[in-house]
Amino acid sequence: MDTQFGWLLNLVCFLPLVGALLMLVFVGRRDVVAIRRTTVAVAAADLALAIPLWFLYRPDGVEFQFVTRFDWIASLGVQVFLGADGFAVLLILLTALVGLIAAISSFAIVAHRHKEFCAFLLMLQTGAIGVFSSLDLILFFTFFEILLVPAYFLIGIWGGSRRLFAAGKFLLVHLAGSAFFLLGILGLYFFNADGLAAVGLAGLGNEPAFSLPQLYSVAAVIPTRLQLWVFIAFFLGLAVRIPLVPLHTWMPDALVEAPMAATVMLAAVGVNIGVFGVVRVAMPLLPHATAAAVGWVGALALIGIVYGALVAMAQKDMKRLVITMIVSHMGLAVLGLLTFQEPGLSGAMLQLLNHGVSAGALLLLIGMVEQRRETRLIGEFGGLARIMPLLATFFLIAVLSAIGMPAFSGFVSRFLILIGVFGYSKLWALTALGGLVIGAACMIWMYQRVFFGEVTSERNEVLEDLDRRERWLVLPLLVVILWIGLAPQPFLDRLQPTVDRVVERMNVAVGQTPEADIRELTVTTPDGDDPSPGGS
Amino acid sequence: MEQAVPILFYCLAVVTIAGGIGVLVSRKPARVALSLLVVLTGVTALLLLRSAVALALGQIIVGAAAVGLCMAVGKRSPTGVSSFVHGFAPVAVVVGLAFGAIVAIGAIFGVQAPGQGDGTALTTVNGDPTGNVVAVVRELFTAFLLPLSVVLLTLFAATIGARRMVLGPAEEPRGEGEVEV
Amino acid sequence: MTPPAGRGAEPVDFSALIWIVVISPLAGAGVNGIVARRSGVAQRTRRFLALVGPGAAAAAGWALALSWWIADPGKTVRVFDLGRWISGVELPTAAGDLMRLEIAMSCRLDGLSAMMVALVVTLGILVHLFAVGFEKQERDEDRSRLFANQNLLLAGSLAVVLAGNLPTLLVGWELTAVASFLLIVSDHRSARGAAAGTRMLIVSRIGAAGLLLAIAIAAFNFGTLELEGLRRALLADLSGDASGAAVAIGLLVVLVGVIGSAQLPFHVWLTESVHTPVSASAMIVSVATVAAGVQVMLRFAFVMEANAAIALAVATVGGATFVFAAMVALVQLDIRKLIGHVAVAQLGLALLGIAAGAKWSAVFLVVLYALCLTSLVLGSGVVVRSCAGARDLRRMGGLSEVAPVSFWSMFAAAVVLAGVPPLGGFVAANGILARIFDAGIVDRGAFGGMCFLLWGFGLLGSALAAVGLARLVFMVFFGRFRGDEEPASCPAETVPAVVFGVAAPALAALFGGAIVGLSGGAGAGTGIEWTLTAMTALVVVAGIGAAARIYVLDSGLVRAEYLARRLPTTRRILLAGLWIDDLYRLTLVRGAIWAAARLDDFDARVVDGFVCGARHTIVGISWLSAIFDRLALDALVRWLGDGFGTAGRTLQRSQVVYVQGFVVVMVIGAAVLLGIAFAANV
Amino acid sequence: MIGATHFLVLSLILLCLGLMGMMMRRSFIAVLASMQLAVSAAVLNFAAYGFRLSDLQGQTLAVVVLAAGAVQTVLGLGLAVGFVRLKEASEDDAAGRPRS
Amino acid sequence: MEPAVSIALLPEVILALAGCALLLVGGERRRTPAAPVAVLALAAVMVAGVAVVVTGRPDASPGPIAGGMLVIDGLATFFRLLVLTVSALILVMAVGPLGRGGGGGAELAAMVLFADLGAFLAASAAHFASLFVGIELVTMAVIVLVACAPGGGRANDRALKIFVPNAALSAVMLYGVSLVYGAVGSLELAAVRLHLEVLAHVNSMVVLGVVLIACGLFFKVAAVPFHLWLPAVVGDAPARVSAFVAVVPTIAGLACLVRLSSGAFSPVTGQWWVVMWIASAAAMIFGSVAALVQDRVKWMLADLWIAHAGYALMGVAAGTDAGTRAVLVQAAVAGLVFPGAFGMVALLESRERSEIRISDLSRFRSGGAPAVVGIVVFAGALAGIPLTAGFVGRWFLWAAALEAGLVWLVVLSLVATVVGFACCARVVVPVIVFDSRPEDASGAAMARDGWTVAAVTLCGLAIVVVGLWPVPLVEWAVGAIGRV
Repeated sequence: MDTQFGWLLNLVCFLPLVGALLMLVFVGRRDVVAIRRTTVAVAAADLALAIPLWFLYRPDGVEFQFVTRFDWIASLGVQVFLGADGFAVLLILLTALVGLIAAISSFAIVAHRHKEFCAFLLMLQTGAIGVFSSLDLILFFTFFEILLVPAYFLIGIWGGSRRLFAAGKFLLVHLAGSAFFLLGILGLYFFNADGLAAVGLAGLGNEPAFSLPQLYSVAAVIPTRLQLWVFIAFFLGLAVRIPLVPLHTWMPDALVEAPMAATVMLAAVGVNIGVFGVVRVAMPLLPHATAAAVGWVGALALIGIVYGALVAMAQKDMKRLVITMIVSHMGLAVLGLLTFQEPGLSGAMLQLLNHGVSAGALLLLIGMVEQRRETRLIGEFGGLARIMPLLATFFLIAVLSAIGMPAFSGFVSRFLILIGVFGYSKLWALTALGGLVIGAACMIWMYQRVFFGEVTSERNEVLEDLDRRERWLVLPLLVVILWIGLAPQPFLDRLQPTVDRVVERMNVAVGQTPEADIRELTVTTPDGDDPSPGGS
Repeated sequence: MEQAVPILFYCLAVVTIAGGIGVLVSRKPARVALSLLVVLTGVTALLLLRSAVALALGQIIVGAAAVGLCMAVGKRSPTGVSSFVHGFAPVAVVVGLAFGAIVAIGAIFGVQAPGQGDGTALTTVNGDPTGNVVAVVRELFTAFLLPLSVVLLTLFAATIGARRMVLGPAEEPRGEGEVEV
Repeated sequence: MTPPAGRGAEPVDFSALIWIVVISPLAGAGVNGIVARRSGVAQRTRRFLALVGPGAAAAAGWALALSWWIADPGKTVRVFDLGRWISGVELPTAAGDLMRLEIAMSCRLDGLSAMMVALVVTLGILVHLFAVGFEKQERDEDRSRLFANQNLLLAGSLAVVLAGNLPTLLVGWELTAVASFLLIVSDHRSARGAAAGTRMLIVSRIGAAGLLLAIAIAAFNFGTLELEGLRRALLADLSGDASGAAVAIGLLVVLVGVIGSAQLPFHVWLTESVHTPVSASAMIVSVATVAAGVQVMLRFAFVMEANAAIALAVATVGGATFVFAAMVALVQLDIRKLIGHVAVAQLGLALLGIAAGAKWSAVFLVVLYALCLTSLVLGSGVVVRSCAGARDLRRMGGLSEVAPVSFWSMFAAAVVLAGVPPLGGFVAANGILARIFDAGIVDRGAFGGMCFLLWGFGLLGSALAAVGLARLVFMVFFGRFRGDEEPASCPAETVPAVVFGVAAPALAALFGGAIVGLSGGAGAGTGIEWTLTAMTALVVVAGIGAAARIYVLDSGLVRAEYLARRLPTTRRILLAGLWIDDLYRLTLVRGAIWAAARLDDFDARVVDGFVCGARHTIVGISWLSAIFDRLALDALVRWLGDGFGTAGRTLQRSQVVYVQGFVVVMVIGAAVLLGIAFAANV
Repeated sequence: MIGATHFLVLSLILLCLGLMGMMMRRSFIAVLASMQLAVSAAVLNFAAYGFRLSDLQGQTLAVVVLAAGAVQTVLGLGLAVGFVRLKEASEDDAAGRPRS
Repeated sequence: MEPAVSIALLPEVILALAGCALLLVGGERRRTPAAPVAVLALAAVMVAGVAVVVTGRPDASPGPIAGGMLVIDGLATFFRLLVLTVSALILVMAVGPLGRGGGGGAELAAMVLFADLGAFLAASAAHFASLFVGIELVTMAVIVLVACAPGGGRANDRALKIFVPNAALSAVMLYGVSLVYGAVGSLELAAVRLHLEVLAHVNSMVVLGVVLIACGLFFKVAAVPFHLWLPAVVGDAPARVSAFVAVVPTIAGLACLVRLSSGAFSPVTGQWWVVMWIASAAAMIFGSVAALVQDRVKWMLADLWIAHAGYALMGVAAGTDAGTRAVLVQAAVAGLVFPGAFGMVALLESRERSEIRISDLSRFRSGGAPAVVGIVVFAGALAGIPLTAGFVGRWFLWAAALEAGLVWLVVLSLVATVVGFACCARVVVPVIVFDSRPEDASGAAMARDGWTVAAVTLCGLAIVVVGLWPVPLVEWAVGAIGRV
């Protein structure tokens, strides 16, 4: 455990929250300029603080870095335990970047209650960064949940016409999922508290019971049956967030109705949390169950890839189309994870970043169009490339990244995922490729209808191209897109420790049955059998 | 005497049950009160049969007071008319019988009460010859002092409360900026 | 993997040259796309900037090719790593070990790539020279974007040509595809161009997916992504018991080549791409297809040599496309579409040659193709401008006086390409046909009887192609002008740059082809071969003659119209391109949209229905319980009220729940709990 | 010999009668009487078991219980009179008064 | 035999004396200058609290006092302080209404004290006599409270809704006590436990007695189907009265259940467990589902309260020390959340308008950000969102139930929680505006009642603090049951 610069991670994590609270207290609600300045200052400071993490992180071991830990609820072994590996660092950076951009972009779209909006946006940022940097399951879960509150309000207060419905659906589906996630945590807790002794290992004593590194170290001896139960619980919680078909239906509603800044934040960062949870929690802790469930989960992911692309094709609303495509993108990421091999895993993790920047850029640009024209319907547009050439170019870059064109970020992850998946299953690879082609067709078709052809509506003739502020808003994302696309190695290096950890765990599961399994343990199985230190 | 106990028991039981049915079906409040009186009398006698003299005394006092109050109030009751045939009667009978049946199944056929007393110990508790009443009273004022005093306190409170209810519930204050609008 | 040989005593710094070759068009694209589009930049500067990239690339390309030819006597294959892209990712392979994915941007310099680089950069600079001069006349502000995209296409093509491993090939291929897409849609107003571009990009997704799959198979089954290593592995595999993996790779790369060279059934992207500015069209037709299609095929020609089935598949596709496209070209009335179909046809012939093993002839044909098509496409631009933008062949005629340079250039190009003996085109076509026929006679095992069919295809196609090309030249330049407005001599005709673009390639093809043809034609000896040669020559000449009879001698096109009237069905079928396009639209496109709409419904109704259904169910239960309360309450009150003798009195419908109802429910509850407790006791 | 079981049966009958009364009588006075019935049942039980066990606790508790019953009765009567007063205060019967 | 009078009874004595004094002082004059009433009652509660702390023995398993009637152990002290806290909060909220005079204020305050006294007895009962008497005193006091509360004729009506079912159920419970007495021959809880442990197998008389007693206590904690009185009374009464009526009897009942579960009836595992399981599941599901479409806020809170009681019963069903601890924590949490939530509702109530609908909550907007934050905090706590006390309470319950193997009960409670989330989301909606204009824009803003606001603020702060830093509460609960 490397505790160096732990304060920095803490600062990055909690600065937005503190900033939001201070702003709520000290800035007048009518002083819009001050509110905006404060928000941008906080978000920018957060980004500025997060950037050093990129350099300070040393990708030389599976140990977490920037660790801080102190007791929270000592009697339960719950700790405030923060730390990051490379994957988390990258996602934190993404969050900080997108957070800043979303904050700035919100100025143009929010018409009322600026203060609350900015505060919620900042809280959302803390929630996301908190999830990425929690090393304690309870802390993880807490951030996992707390994230929903600002999101709910962002959708519900500033959303579109069906915002209440969408916000409610969003909240309830997520909460239902996380209720099961909690069940899984409890299951693990009891194994950790009681089961270890039964397996013959020293009990925890006063050790923190929810510490992820500690749980990793005992993961191999968790009985398979318990693993399966816990996995099902975790899976339900995470599948909602990923979102996997058929639990995805909250997303088109919620994210379409949300105001654009919140959509960007949720689509670029929020949905990553599900897959992050799989990497951080589900796979390393429950290797056997994951290995056992590969078929089912993989099938869902595959269905998601094709299904998301096809459903997206039928959408008439640009935003909804892009958001529906997320199902496809995330399905691909999950598929990559399930290979348990380096290329697939690296690709899947990179896919999250790529998804974040490309979907973020796309949604931002759509937001800019919407702001000018007050509609997002594809049918309303046509020929925008001539009127807004810069927007068209930026949009094209984002589209090309989203469909996995080389030199753009999307390609790297797809490349790695497909290579990995192919080694795992030929059929999967073929199906996934088919889905990708459909998805690409869908995006290109959308681009064609919006940007090419005659300008059909007179109202489109007078649209102005991106102004300076908008240009600089989108540019950072495009730079990242190109950077990842052209030189992915720095990113892959930082992902390597995480990949190694998962591969190591999964090798245990795929390669051999764990010791505990052979002993036919029935420790703290959910049926409540008596704990019996299994013999033989 | 020993032979008389069963006869007495059965007679008293019949009387008590009859009184109970009377409470159940009487139309007029006065008759209800009278039926209750019959029941309480029967119960008192049965208590005496079980050597519970003090309890019987208490029953008499409380019962008399209760019946008296019932009659006193019942005369003024605006809703004194009752009817057996309508309303909840069938439901109540069925539910009551079902409840009784379940309790009976469990209790009557599974009764395994300990002890085999004959009541003598109760009349001369701990060798004290002062009898049941004294014993119970002593018990009441030693071990049961707290419950007793609390019950009496409750009685006091309930009386005041009942008086308040009779007077009518708390009057709303007259305006005076109760709610700042 | 860089072979250690020759590292130390490198006479020329190849890798620097390669860097320049690849980077300069990319830089050109960037400069044109970002800098030159700024409003303050002068037109002159823009034109200069347009030439920088291709110029540098041409210089470096030729330097590279020449130095490879001259300075390196060993003619060894050289591989250069231009930079790591991904490294250190460990991939389990089929063999059970771990392969470290070390993916670099790797360039491979050998005879093929050297020649192709030279060809591509030459065409690139020529087209750009033409474009700068030609577009100068138009004063369109948006040309910098066009130049940028053309530069991008050049870069992509060079990457494909130079690619030393599959990922680089994929990158180049995709870059070419994107650039082609951008070029096709470069007229934003044209809905047709937009549709064509979209279609092109989508089709290219299939190719990219195939290439990606090939990469995956190569990595997983053969543990290498280098072209050389893969070649060895595949050959070893295919020469023994061909494994499914090797055949799959073969089929996939062949698929990529077929898509890239616009063969049946993927030809539509090319024939629909002709609605772009001519320079863009020239880049696509003569550079993109050569790189993304033919070069891929040539790189993997060994697969076809080793596996007859794949070869046969490609040959069939090529032969069929040759005949088909040549036939369609016969009826096309749009000059640009006609040229597009001619291009597709010639590519078909080239593929037929590659598949049949006539590699040399095929390469020769491709070089000629690239040069001639450049000339034809660019020349057609001049012609169309002379006719004030009209592209209908029926409205042309007799333009040789108006546009003499174009006339002679296009005439030369057409002659070469149509296979007039003894020019290059004839030599190449003859070589290919002879090889096929040979194959049929010598080793029937490979193709079997199909050889003769393919040979027949080739012969027929040659005739048709000759007719088509002759028709093009005759209808445009011969006879009298049939349009309404008098044609004006296009100023571009005389601009030196344009001359370069139109005339230079044609001349190069003419003389180069002639030289090679005259010198190389002497190789044949046997009677059969002479017979075959004679037959080829005969059909070509006959075709040209027929075209001359229809179009030259009858400038009014009466005969052509008569033919069209006589064979209306045939004409309609050909004009519709055998309805292949419609077939796509009706099946794939409509099907996809239909499926998408159905799935969307499904998503909204069924999947979402479950989620919302759960919610509705709970809310419903909740309502029911509330309603039950109310109904039960009402019923109770009314029921009791009747018994109470208060019937007729208005009973308040408030939340006064009848208290005794509480007791009933509670006693029932107690009874139930008792019962359950007893049941648990048993 | 009369044992606890006999008393149990009797008390059970009384309890059931009391419960039935509370469930079905619409006269509030009858409800109060039924309540007394049910309390008596428990009192009988206490006495019978006390007799059998020779133990005073049951009886003593029963005395306390009687007092508690008295408390209930007092409250009940207070409520009843309150209703009467209400009735007198307004003849409008529809004011939400339960039909006791 | 222990001496019947002990210094440890000081809190009870204080409450009793203060109650009597209030009754006597306030009895006759209809227009009491009632500010002293509230002050006196509050002072009594405070002094009693001090006395509880001073006399309470935090050490585990002390001997019984007061003639074997009471045992002042950690559990008792915990519940006593909890009840006092709740009472104090509600009294603070009631300072305003009481201070405005009017008849009955003294009775109301006195009944609060008497109910506390009853809860004290019930929470520290070592004997069925004190248990029964204590819990009856709570109910009686609550009945009087409800009957005397403002609200005209409906007050009587509401009182009746508790009175009649209570008469039936307390008779049933008493009958159960008599059966247990007959079966084991003692009324002392410790002795009952010893006897039951000695019994070779649990006979059906014991089962009967236990289940009947459980039914009686279920009535107090409002477990389904014995809950019917609660929404009808709580939903209708003035909010401050509602808060007391909902919270205190339930806490007293829970204290009894915990005491019996971990003490006297611990040998009767199977039947006890089944009964608790069913009651818990029914209460959780019913409460949440019924609350979902409630449009009247107080009814909704009542339904949610039933659900919360159900959650707490989950801990009782677990039957372990962890379960007991969880019940304690949950009781404390609920005791903080609901008075606060009812206090918020009280701010909206007026004489003209006693029925608060969800759309009326939009009036909180007049209170500015603090009111909105308050609603969000309370809704979050009711829903059980992490970082609020609501989550802490449920977390321990889930943990305990899972540890005891009650997986399906936990799953049911998760379902209930999610449904509860929906309710709370509905509550937040009109406050967070979502642009819906309040129906009566001209109508009432929220009342500016400093005392109530203070109490509610206190509750809200406590909720957040407990949510962030539950350690003291948990430690206290752990200490209270002496083990773990």
